Amino acid sequence: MAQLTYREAIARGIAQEMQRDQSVVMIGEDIGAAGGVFKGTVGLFDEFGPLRVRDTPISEQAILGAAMGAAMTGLRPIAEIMFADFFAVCWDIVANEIAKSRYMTNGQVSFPLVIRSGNGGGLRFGAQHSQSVENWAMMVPGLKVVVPSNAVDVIGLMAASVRDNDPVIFLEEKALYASKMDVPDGEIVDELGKASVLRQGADATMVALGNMVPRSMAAAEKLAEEGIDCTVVDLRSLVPLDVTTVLREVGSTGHLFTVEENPRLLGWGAELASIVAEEAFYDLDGPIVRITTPHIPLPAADALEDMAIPSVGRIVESVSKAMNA
Amino acid sequence: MAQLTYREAIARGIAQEMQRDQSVVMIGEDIGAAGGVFKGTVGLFDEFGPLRVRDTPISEQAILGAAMGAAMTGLRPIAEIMFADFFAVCWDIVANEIAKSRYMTNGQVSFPLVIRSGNGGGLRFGAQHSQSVENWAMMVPGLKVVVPSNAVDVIGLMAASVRDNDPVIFLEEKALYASKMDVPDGEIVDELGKASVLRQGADATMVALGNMVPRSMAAAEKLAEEGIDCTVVDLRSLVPLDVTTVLREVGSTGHLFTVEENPRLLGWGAELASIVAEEAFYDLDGPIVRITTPHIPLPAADALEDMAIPSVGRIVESVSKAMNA
Amino acid sequence: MVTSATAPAVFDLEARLDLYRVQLTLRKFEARAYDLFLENLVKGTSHLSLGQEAIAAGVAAAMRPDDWTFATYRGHAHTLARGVPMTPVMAELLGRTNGLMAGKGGSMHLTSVEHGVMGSYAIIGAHLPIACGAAWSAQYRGTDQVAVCFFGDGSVNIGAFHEALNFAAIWKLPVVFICENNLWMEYTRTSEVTAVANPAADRASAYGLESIIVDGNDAEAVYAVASAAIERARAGEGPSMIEATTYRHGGHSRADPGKYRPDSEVAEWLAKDPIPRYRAFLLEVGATEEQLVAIEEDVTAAVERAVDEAKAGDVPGEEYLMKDLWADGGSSWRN
Amino acid sequence: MVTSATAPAVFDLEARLDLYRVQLTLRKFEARAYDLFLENLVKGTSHLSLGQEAIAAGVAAAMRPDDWTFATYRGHAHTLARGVPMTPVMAELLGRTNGLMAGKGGSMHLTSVEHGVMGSYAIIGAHLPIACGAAWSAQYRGTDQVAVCFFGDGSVNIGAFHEALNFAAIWKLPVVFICENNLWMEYTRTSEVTAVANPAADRASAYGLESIIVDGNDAEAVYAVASAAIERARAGEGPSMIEATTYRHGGHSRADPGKYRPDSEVAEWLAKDPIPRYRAFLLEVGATEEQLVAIEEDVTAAVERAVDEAKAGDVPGEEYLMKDLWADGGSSWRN
Ligand SMILES: Cc1ncc(C[n+]2csc(CCOP(=O)(O)OP(=O)(O)O)c2C)c(N)n1
Ligand SMILES: Cc1ncc(C[n+]2csc(CCOP(=O)(O)OP(=O)(O)O)c2C)c(N)n1
Ligand SMILES: [Mg+2]
Ligand SMILES: [Mg+2]
Repeated sequence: MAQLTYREAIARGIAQEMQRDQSVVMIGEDIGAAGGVFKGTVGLFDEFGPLRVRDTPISEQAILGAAMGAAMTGLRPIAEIMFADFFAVCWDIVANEIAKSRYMTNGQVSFPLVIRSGNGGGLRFGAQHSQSVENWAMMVPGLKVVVPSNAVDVIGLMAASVRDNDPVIFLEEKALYASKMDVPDGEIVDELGKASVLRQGADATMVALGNMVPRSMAAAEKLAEEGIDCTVVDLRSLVPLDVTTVLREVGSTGHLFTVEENPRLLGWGAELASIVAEEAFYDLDGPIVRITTPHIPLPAADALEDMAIPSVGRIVESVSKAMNA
Repeated sequence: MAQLTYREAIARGIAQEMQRDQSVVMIGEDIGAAGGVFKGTVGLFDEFGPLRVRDTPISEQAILGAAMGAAMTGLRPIAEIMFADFFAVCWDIVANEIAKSRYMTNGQVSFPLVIRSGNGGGLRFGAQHSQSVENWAMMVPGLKVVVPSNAVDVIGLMAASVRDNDPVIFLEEKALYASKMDVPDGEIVDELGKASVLRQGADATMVALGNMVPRSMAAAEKLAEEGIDCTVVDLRSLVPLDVTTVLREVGSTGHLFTVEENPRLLGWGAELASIVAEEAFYDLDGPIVRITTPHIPLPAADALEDMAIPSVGRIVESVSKAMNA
Repeated sequence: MVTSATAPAVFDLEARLDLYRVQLTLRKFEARAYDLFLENLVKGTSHLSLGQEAIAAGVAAAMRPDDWTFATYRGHAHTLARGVPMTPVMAELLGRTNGLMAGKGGSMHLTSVEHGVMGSYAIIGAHLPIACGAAWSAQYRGTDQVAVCFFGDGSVNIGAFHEALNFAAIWKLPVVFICENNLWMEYTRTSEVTAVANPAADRASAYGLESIIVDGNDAEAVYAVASAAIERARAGEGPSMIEATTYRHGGHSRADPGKYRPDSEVAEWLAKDPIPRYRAFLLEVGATEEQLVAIEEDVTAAVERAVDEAKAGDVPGEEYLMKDLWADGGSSWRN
Repeated sequence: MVTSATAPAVFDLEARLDLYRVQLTLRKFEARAYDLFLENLVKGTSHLSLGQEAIAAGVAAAMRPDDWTFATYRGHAHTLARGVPMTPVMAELLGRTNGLMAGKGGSMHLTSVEHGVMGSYAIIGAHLPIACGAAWSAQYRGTDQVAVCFFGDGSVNIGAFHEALNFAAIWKLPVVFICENNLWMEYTRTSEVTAVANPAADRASAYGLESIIVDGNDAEAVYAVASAAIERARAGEGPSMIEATTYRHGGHSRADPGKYRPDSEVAEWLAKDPIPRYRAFLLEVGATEEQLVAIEEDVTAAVERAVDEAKAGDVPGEEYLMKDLWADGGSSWRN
């Protein structure tokens, strides 16, 4: 058992898989000797050498194109897109090529690859380095989407992603890199498509993802003081989506709140709301409420960024208002 | 009054605006003498000349970068991205640059530009030339999103888009290019953010967009024969979104069906469902049902493509099943 | 470097007759496919290589069976030249279950992994970096396979081209890029929108590569430069880019009669048609008229057989729609 | 073409003292900003141009007030050099309402349309095509304005670079591209991932452009090549690309101590620091020690004033959050 940061867990999770399987290789900008701009790959270059941990030019289309071509010819690449915002410069490779080629070829090719990226706000980096793009990826058929909220999940979900034979967009929450937790020794392997119920309550169900998970947990503690007892579900992956757990937990409380960092329109919570409004409509005791960043780009100033992203205070307020309506 | 195709309406709408305003210029691949690959720009090169209707290399980032730079320095460009799927190769310019720069600069710059693109399936072009990407654009704060469903709307909404001082993603439904209707003579100018109620019914409200509008109307006719009387709303633009009309129409029937061509996860109907499930929850008499393309890339074969995209038959079946449940 | 049509003959007569047969197969297959479009049996779009066959045939002849091809939407020729049988290709155009991809990909996405045909890509430029990835895999695994990537002259102005070329060069990847310069994009002449005269060759130096132009209507000349490039790649000496000059006889795609091109230009290039030209050359170097006629009859019959077999395929049902999005064979996004 | 530090002097002493003042302002402003980061008053990230000031200063001196600048995330210097006052820039770094963009953009997105500073862009390569757009607008409207676009050596391998250069060349746009070659990307040496030795200059020919390299630590040499390029652009002769060699004294960004660089390399470049070098040159060409000290004291005082004024600004409230997404001043997505 050791205390690890979320950041350190990235490298540990990758190392675990690279030790096991020679076909796992890494590619990205500054991931080698420098250990990555978020220090997520520290030590891997020393352990696995320059042929397995390769620095690239600033050429995101080449990075992901290379990962795709390698995945279809026997490797299991882990590619890094430094900031999730940069998916926009290589979105064709992600959305049109990697996501579609298995289906188009009637299953002739597979894409066992992982694309890691620093996701989300909170670091005052401004609108082009702070986006939460989990919804960009969820929207495209053919991509799996994983967003861990803690160090243990980072390792287990990384292992599951690397071992998966489909392309996985693995979003690392920048705001959580420094968060710490106790991590068991030995191999950790998790499963994609399983949500975690982190807290069980009688009154309302909050569903959260990534950086919004600890905030939702903190909000649940405060709400408990107000007498509102909440379930908190950590979705962990958007595709596959653990609809079973969500429907069960909403069914048991009758109230759904989604807590989303992405801007409002077509955040993942919209999909969840539509599923629940169709499949669990008669279980609902009140409106579905989505707590999101407003539909704006993220501002740089700390004061403004803090207002934009759902805070513990805003979550408490929204839930409390709706439950007392 | 003349009968015009949807395709011809594009050129007429653009011509109307170019005659009025010298700062309106066009840029795109094969839009000049060739009149566009979908023949949407036929005649404009002859009327306005090579300086106002300019062919480009196959460089979508350059096309939209140029449109952006021109818009911030006094022009009102209309750029074409030939197939909407190709937004993926220039998504950075759309989502990170054009959409965000006004907000980031605290309003110092404006982007009066229109990006037209051939959207959607039905032409058996396969997964990389058939996508409905209205949800890609809706998701990004800072973009307006317009999808006309008939020739008159094409002209009026094109005028409104060109005159708007914000960036508009103007999606032309490929499957509708050949559709015809009577179009009044003279200037036509419409308004963004106003849905049309095309049919008023007592039992259920269908909300549709673009190519799904005529199919929903046809389905409503059939459903009427079964005794289910439907309202059909043509959304016309996703941003701004005419929430008022949707809430009113759902309120009056108690049932919402969305009819979407985009693949299931995070189609625009999800957002609508979440709005209604929050703001009109107590008006609902039953589950919200989304009728969408399954969450798959579009197959090329005609038989498969026809199964994938919501058909009149499938719409009828889904509505009828839910209303009789 | 410009190699001429009189590059050293490395072929014996048998190999030459094979090369003729391949070119003719591409020609007759596509001509027949075009008929089927006109009969509205082939839906959607398609892009023919009529007039450009010498490139696909010459390059394929220079490849090892375990090498990889990455093609564009204009990929019928490149697919067939690697030895993919005609029936599944034709059936794919018809959207039948006996198609290469059971109709799910269509004309623009022909793929046959079994034959090293690693896909046809319909977004300009995308497959250049993907080909780099396959080459990287060969390099890492030490298999000495080579990736060959075809693209058009109009594709040299898209960002992915640039990223891929630099990437291939710095990693010394075993990849050969082949620009089929047919002078035109869709309806616009490439020279009108390209800052250099030779779209690929004049940019090779920007990636530290040699400038190579070849007569793309001469299959043997193409073979010669492609072999040299492939062998360099196989030997670990890195990528090459070849510009092969040619012309498409028809329009850009099914819908296009190609009328924007001056008649004189079309006539000039029809006169350089690689197939009659190679036929004449074969007679010069010892082939008999009978041998050639036999091949021609054979190919015609084979194409007809393929059409019949393709037409006999089933129309895919719903079970095809929802399969093979994921490696588990299914397409479910929920548990 | 390589111009040396001894390019023809086109400056009188007064202009030279101005050029010194500008460079010193950039230097002292950023040094002071760095202190404020250390005090945790500046949040987020920031990228300094310490050591690279001669380029921003030299180019700005060659521009007309109505010309346009397009900068990167490393854009403090380029913004200030155009005459934007220090207070709003510093206040932007502090996230205050008196900031250039009221704190909404931050260090990486400095924009002052009033001064022709048309934005700073934080995604590598994106602003090159955007600068083309401004140049197109000038060309179409016949205003003879010129767009100047700065970028780094590591940015030459991204697709947008390539698309923009070709596009500018074929349309003969009045745009000048300036590559600030400081040898490094973030933590990786550009030469390790670039197929040519001179990242910009060795690719100019791929766009039909002349290869131009200048000593980027010599403001007057930079001025000379930039003037020539800007005048060419203004005269309708099309784009240019200039590679200006320089070095950043510190790390890539706030968080980076820059330790991956060999000490000897850093020392070598510190010895070529453009500012002491220009100071020595000024004394040689007739400036007095008193004149220089007066400027230095002035600049120091001005920077302190700017810091004080910036700190006096308000922290933005919610009314800033929801404004100016749209041209109507609001941010509503619904009616
Ligand atoms: C990114 C992108 N932009 C535009 C297109 C549309 N398009 C398809 S083929 C083509 C012309 C390509 O010309 P070239 O590269 O010379 O190849 P050719 O068709 O002549 O073989 C264009 C513009 C596309 N498929 N992808
Ligand atoms: C598309 C994209 N990829 C990666 C980054 C991250 N990044 C920011 S600056 C930088 C290095 C840029 O190097 P260079 O172009 O030489 O400019 P310099 O920072 O040296 O001025 C990188 C990789 C980015 N901002 N955008
Ligand atoms: Mg061509
Ligand atoms: Mg640099």
